[in-house]
Amino acid sequence: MWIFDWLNALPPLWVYFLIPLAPLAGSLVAGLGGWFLGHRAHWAPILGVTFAFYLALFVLLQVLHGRTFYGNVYTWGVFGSLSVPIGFDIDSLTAIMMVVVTFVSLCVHVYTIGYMHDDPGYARFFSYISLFTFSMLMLVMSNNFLQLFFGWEAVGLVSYLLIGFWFTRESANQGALKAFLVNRVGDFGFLLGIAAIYHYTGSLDYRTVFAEVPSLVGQTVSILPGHPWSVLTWIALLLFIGAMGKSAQVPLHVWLPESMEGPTPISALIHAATMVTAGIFLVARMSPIYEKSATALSVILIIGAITALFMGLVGLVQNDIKRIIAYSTLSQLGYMTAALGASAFSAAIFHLVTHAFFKALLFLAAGSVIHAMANEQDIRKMGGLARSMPITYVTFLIASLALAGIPPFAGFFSKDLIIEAVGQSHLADAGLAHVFLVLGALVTALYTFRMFFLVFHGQPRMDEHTRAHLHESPWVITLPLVALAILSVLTGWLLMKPVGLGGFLDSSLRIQPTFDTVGAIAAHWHGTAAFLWEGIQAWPFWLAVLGIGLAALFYLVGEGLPAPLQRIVQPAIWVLRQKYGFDVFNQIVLVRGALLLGRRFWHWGDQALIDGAMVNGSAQLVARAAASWRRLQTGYIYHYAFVMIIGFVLFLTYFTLGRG
Amino acid sequence: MSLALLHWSFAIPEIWILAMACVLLLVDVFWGKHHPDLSFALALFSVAGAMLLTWGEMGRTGTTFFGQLQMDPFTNVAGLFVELLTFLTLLYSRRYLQRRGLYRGEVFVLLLFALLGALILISGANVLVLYLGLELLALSQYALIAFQRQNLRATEAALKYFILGALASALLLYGISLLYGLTGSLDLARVAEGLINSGQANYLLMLAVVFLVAGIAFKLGAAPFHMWLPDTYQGAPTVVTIFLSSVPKIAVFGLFLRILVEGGYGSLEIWRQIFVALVVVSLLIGNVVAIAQSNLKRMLAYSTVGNMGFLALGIVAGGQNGLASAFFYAVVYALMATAAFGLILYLSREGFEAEEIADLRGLVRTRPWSAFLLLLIMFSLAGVPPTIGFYAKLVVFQALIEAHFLWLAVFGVLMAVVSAFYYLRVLKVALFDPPAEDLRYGADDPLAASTLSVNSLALLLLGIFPGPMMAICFHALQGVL
Amino acid sequence: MELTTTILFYVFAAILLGSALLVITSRNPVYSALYLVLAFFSAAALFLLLGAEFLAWILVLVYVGAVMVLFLFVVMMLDINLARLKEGFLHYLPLGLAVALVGVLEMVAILWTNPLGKVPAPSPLPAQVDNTRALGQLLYTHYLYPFEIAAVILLVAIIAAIALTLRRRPDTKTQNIAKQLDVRPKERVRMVDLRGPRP
Amino acid sequence: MDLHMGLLSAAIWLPIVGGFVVLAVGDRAGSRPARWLALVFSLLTLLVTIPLFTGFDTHTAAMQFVERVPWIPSLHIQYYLGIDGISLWFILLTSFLTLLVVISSWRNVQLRQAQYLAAFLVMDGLMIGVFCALDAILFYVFWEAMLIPMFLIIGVWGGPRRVYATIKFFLYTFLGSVLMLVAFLYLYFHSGDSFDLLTFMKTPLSAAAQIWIFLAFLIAFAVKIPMWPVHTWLPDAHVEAPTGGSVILAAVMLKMGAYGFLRLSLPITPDASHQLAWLMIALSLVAIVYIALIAIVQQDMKKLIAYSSIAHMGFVTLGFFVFTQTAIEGAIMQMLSHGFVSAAMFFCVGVLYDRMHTRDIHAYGGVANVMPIFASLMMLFAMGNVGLPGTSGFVGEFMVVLGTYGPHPWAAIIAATGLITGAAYTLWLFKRVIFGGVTRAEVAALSDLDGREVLVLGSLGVLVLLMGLWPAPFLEVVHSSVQHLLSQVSVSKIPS
Amino acid sequence: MIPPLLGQWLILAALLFSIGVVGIFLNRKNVIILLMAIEILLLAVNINFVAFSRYLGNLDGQIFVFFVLTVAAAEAAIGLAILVVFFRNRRSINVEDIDELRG
Repeated sequence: MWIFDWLNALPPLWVYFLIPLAPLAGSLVAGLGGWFLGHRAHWAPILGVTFAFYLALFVLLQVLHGRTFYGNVYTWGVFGSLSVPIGFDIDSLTAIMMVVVTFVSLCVHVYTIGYMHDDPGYARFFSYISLFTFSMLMLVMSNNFLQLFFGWEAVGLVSYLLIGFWFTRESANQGALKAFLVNRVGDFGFLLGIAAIYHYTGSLDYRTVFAEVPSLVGQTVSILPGHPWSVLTWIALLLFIGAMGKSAQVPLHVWLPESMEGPTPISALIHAATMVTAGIFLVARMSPIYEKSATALSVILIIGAITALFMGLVGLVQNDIKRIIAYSTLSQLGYMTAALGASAFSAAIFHLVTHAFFKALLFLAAGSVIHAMANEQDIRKMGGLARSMPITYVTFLIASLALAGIPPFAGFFSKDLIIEAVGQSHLADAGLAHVFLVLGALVTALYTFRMFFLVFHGQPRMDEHTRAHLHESPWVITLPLVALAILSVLTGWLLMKPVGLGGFLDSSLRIQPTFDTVGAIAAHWHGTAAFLWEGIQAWPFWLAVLGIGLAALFYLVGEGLPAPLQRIVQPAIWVLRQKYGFDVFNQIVLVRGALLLGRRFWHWGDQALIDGAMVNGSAQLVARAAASWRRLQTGYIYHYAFVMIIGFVLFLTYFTLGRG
Repeated sequence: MSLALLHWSFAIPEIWILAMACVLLLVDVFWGKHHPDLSFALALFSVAGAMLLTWGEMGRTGTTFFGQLQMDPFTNVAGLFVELLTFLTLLYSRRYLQRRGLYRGEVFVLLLFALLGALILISGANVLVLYLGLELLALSQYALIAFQRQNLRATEAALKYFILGALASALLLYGISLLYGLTGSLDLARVAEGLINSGQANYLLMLAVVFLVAGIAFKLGAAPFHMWLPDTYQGAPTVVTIFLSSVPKIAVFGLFLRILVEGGYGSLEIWRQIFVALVVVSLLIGNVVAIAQSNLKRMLAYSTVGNMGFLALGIVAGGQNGLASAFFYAVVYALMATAAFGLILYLSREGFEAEEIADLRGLVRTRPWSAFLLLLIMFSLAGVPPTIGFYAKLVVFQALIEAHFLWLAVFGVLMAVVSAFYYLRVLKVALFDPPAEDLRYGADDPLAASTLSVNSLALLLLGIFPGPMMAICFHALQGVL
Repeated sequence: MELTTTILFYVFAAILLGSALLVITSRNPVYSALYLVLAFFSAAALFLLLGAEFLAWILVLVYVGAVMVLFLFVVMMLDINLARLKEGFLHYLPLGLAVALVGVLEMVAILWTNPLGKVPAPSPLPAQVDNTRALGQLLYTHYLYPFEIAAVILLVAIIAAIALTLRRRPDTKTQNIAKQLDVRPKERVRMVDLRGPRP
Repeated sequence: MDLHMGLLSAAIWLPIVGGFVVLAVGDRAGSRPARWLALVFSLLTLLVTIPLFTGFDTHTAAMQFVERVPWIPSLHIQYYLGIDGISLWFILLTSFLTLLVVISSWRNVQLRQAQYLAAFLVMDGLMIGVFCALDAILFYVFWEAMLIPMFLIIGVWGGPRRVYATIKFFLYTFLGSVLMLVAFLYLYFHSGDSFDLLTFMKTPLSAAAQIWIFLAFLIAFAVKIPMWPVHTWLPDAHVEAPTGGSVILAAVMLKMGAYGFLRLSLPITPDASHQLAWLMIALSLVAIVYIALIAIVQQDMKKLIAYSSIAHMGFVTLGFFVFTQTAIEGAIMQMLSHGFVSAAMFFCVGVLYDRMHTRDIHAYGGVANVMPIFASLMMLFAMGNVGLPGTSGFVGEFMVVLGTYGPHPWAAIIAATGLITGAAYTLWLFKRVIFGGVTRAEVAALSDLDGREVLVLGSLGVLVLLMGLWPAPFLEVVHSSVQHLLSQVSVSKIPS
Repeated sequence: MIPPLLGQWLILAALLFSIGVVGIFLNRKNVIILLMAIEILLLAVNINFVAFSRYLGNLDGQIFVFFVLTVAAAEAAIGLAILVVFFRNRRSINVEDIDELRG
């Protein structure tokens, strides 16, 4: 295309280098110059991200033309025989991630102008989200584990900073801390995984590592004596722990709902569209490793399925609009993970892309609602907003439909593909997972439309003042909504074939023929329309419709219905409200346990035993000896003489008896 | 017979001291009352002259007075140090004595006689000479301690020291008598021969050695023969304590060297075992009990006991290096003790002896320079580099390990750590505590001040360049074995 | 002859030990001093048995004559409180005696079993030189140096004893002749102008 | 002659002489002259040490800039200096941090400032001396002499329990080091009457002797590092020390122990090192887990950071005793990074303490509202402490875990929990102090950093980032030396 | 009856010496008696010397005794002087009253 022509003149490395650097520059300008720029602080970040998006598109085109790249920028460090570079691996997977990231980021940047307009941390916010974009790009573009880990942690850091953006709020700080710590648990596994990879392959470079993988098949490691595990399973699981943390899979999911304490734009960008999908990206990127371990795949599959269903269920009982979306995100991430487990990497990436658009849309639309409601987030206090906020209403509806998997919206294609791929899987637990995922479709539709109806339909339940000020959001907010809505409609159609079925991604993935579920589907491929037709006839679709219907029944038509129903299933609701007790468990066992242990170690170990008994104890022993020996010195000459003589006689005795 | 007399020049320092003491006595009788400074100057002159004379004798070896006085490197080096330390004592003493009405010629005469006794001890080649030297030194000391005669503590200290000292002399003397009985001679060279000829150490020799070591240990102040030491150090006028803690240590080391090494090396295995016990007890008692003290002089006295333990470590190590290290330790300790007691003396005035540790409260605010010197002294005593105190311990431990007394070395270093505690406590009071309102230090004697400064700074400078002094001390012990 | 020597040895030895014991156990220091005199006499006798005539006489002259008189002098001079005696003496006695006993037994055992201890006959004395002369010859030649030192020790003792004990009491009346001779008329005679102020 | 001859001596003696000059100038005419003199001397020292880096030959493991003259001939003690890749960074670190300390105490120390600065200058020289001494006694002299200024710094300028803290510090470290002296003396006789460290390294030693020597060294270095269970002096010392004291203590003095392991324990007793590696690894892991848990529950900022230092040093010792190049280099990087990060953290606490005069975490909260620049800088250092990639803290931990995994997977697993606990205590601290609303009037009255503080913290911040983003130049220097070290450790010294 | 062996002389001296020592550490009465006990100690040593001198056949021992006597006299003089000075301060020469310095 003509707008990219001039780029062809640049060395490719420059182009790639510029992609992360552009948002970084924007971030630095906004961050360091924030005090000076004030409300003009958004220009630099937006320019940076726009440029990055533009370049990402260029790279995508290049990749479509088969021009991939693999190379290093500079040497980060050399230890031992290992040289760790900073470099880029540009292929189809990377390219599509780059485009998604930069595009959603751009939308959020624009949206933020309106959303955060009155916030004193305006410049700081822009600095953070640009920094996030930079980090995320570093993550996806990496060609080695170290850089991957760098990006991985950097996005975590920015996530931490943004969740705690309103740092005067206790809950925000708490959420930020929790997010960071839970992610650290994931990183713990990730780091060990990297260490294991380094140990077994002697390298951190993707290509070298992947080339070594076949030679590792059959090797075992005895982490517990007597229980040899396959090295690859071990590595794969360690890495997956990292993915679980970042992509919020059970049981490391607890941080994501609390991350909603951050401003809404970042909920859209980080906690829905991009960062949380890093785990999905990771596993897809590591497909050469995962494909060698059926055990690891099974674990992934079942964890994904559990997350998909059970987190969706929790969404049913939430009343905070953002939390509902957050639980839906968890659930959708579960779908993606399950797809990974079923070796349907392409399906997972496909869902990742569509989800990025419609979930970002959903969040941003929710943000628009919250904005209009003067920061009220409780859906029980909303209602009937459709009239005052038409654009938001429509875009929210589109997003909801996409989420619920109603054709022809984007979510339908990707989700259906996943469910079908899992159905095709021959892994041990694939049957159960399939059931979970299918049921998940019902749940998804139910909570989505419960929220939708409560917010936009029915009687307004907000107070008068708020109601009087209801208004549609300014164009900087609606514009991204519209853009994302268009994509939420179109991407399913457009990407189903190339991405969903893997044609485009094949070069980035390695799939064992025996696990190739998507391949099986592709074998019966009769075009997107046919897929659509089949989808309408299948269970998931009807369950989704049923879900919408139930939601309409409970919250639109018969508003008295839910209450008696709730009484019937009271225990179940209690369990859901408690979120299965993860938080309680963490709080009591892990947090309090650690604090208790720490105090015990401190008071008993350090203070009583080491300091008290050993250090001060020996000092006191000496002091006591000093005090009592001092009394020997009575001042009386005869005692002095006596001591001398005793000493003398002792020597004498020693020699007469000892040597006699 | 008269040929031997020709070498009387070996005794020039001793003769000079004796002559000058008599001159001083006469001068004091005639002009002492109105010109006490004259006596003081004369005393300084005498000691300085003795130092020059000793310096002039450097490198000469031989015997005189029918082999009863010997000149060897040790005689010269130890003599020089003893004279130097006496000189320092004199420099410290002036204002202190003036204030207490003790600024009289007799004090200086007695000091000179004590010095003479020390010199005789160092150079004696005959047990009789050694005994007389020891008594000369001891009697002068008794008198010096009691010289502040209105002071109950001083007289009590003198009395205790006297009685116990006499007991110790008697023990030593008994040992000497047995030694004489065993070898039939009082000359050290012949004693040594006799012991070697008597072959394996027998019980009588063992008995003799126990008596001898007990006497020597008493004079050194090694536990359990140390009981007099804290009381005496505390009670004696500070200027006398300076002398007590410095000169006799070197002189008694000389006594040890002459009797047990030159004379009784055949009994090495016996006295080494006794010294091991002395070391252990001294290190324990000295260093531990010092912790409980609140009186600085008394604490330093206990620290002396501990330090004698360290010194005895070198003796236990034995051999050329061990003895040399013990000698080095004695010299270094004498320098440190001189400085430590010198500081107390410097800060005292009439009616205020500055001898309680609490008297040093906040010294750094009122007297920063003194506090700095105190810092050097205490760290040197604790054996922390870069002060000379560290090297003293270093050489001792080195000799000890060379002689394969590893466990004793480990015990020694642990005790060094214990000792650091009470030295630090002094520093704590002086440096970290707020000054008390009511404290008024004397600290107005420029002579003592400069002496103290030189003395204390020497601890640091010698610590940075310990080579020469170490070489001298090691040279002194050459050829002793 | 030898029999006499032996008998005398035992007799004097017994007196010596007995009087020594009495020295340290007497209640009154004057008695102690006198017992000490007795002990010295017995020791002198023993010295004579060993042929050390000079030392025997010295012992009597110097000790009994001078030192013991000094002791008695001091004992008399100082006001001694005889009331506080033997308090806690018995309490302390057993341990002390036990230690002493152990020491004595060991020493005796060593001395008795030692080969040197069995030397029966003293070597013959040189017949022509008497003890005092022999000692004198040694003292002024070979032992010249110790002799000088001993002189110094005595000097120290003199100086010390005088310096320590001599005190000028303010309440005693003494003449200072030098001061009297040094006197100037001005110090004694004051000229007073008795004429009144001029009118 | 070599142009660089005498550089090391200059680096040692310049600050010491400077210290005494400052002491002599004193406070009588106000502290201004003393302050400027101290600045000039510390700056000069830094300038003197820079040629060490620029003139350093990274391709050899041999000692460079060697100076060697007899010092105490009768004991064969030499004034023998030289550096290799292992010591180079610490010399630079020392001189750099001393400069920062001088700058940072420009106004904050009211009491006897000249003496304060003098103590730091003297300390500077002595610490550099430790890092370049190649004679055992010289090493020991510098090692011990260091205690004196630190004793004074804590004792005179410290907090309310300073006396207890400083005496504890002194005795603890003194106790540790005297046994090292015994080991030196033992080695002296086994190496043919020499105190030359390089000779020690070549001296054959029996297995038992090695074990004993190793243990003697261990006590000395374990106390200094400090390792569990001889660490309890550190929290006390840190809490009571003035800011500069804490900085130097954490950033440089703790490194001495670790440096001792590299310079002495490993090469001199390779067989014992291997034999007792399990012990070292176990102690390191205890430090990482146990100490980190203790750090979490601290209420005193300095105490928390002090405990975190111990936990971080656990990574260092762990790295040494797995005997892989990656781990050892990682440990060195960790030492260096900890030098920056802990120094910065203590400076940060110092900034707060100067304003509020309390270190109690509860007394703060919402500092970010009033001190945004400070908050962002401290965030950077907190992240460094957490070991976030892109900061220096990451490099060492990452390399240590990587290097440990191969030989001891379980150790790596346990060590990696440090990732979680480290984040927990650091960020919880951060949250309670920096974040939140302003609830106290004292906090509301805080003023943000002044220029000097920005200079100090900013320069450290740059280093933290630089090392995190591009550690290659830092690593390059140590390669040859670590390789050489490993080759020494891998060869048995037990005479056959 | 056989003439006294050297050992008998030595044992006599040893016993005398022990009496002196016991006198010092068992005496709680009068300091003067301590001084006398010291004289006993020296006397015991003298007996040793003289006996050795006689049985070894050389006069060095007797010379030594001569000097010991000299020293003992000097000692007695100084000791008594100190005692007098002490008495003037304390108004007592009771051994148990000499306890100002202790600990």
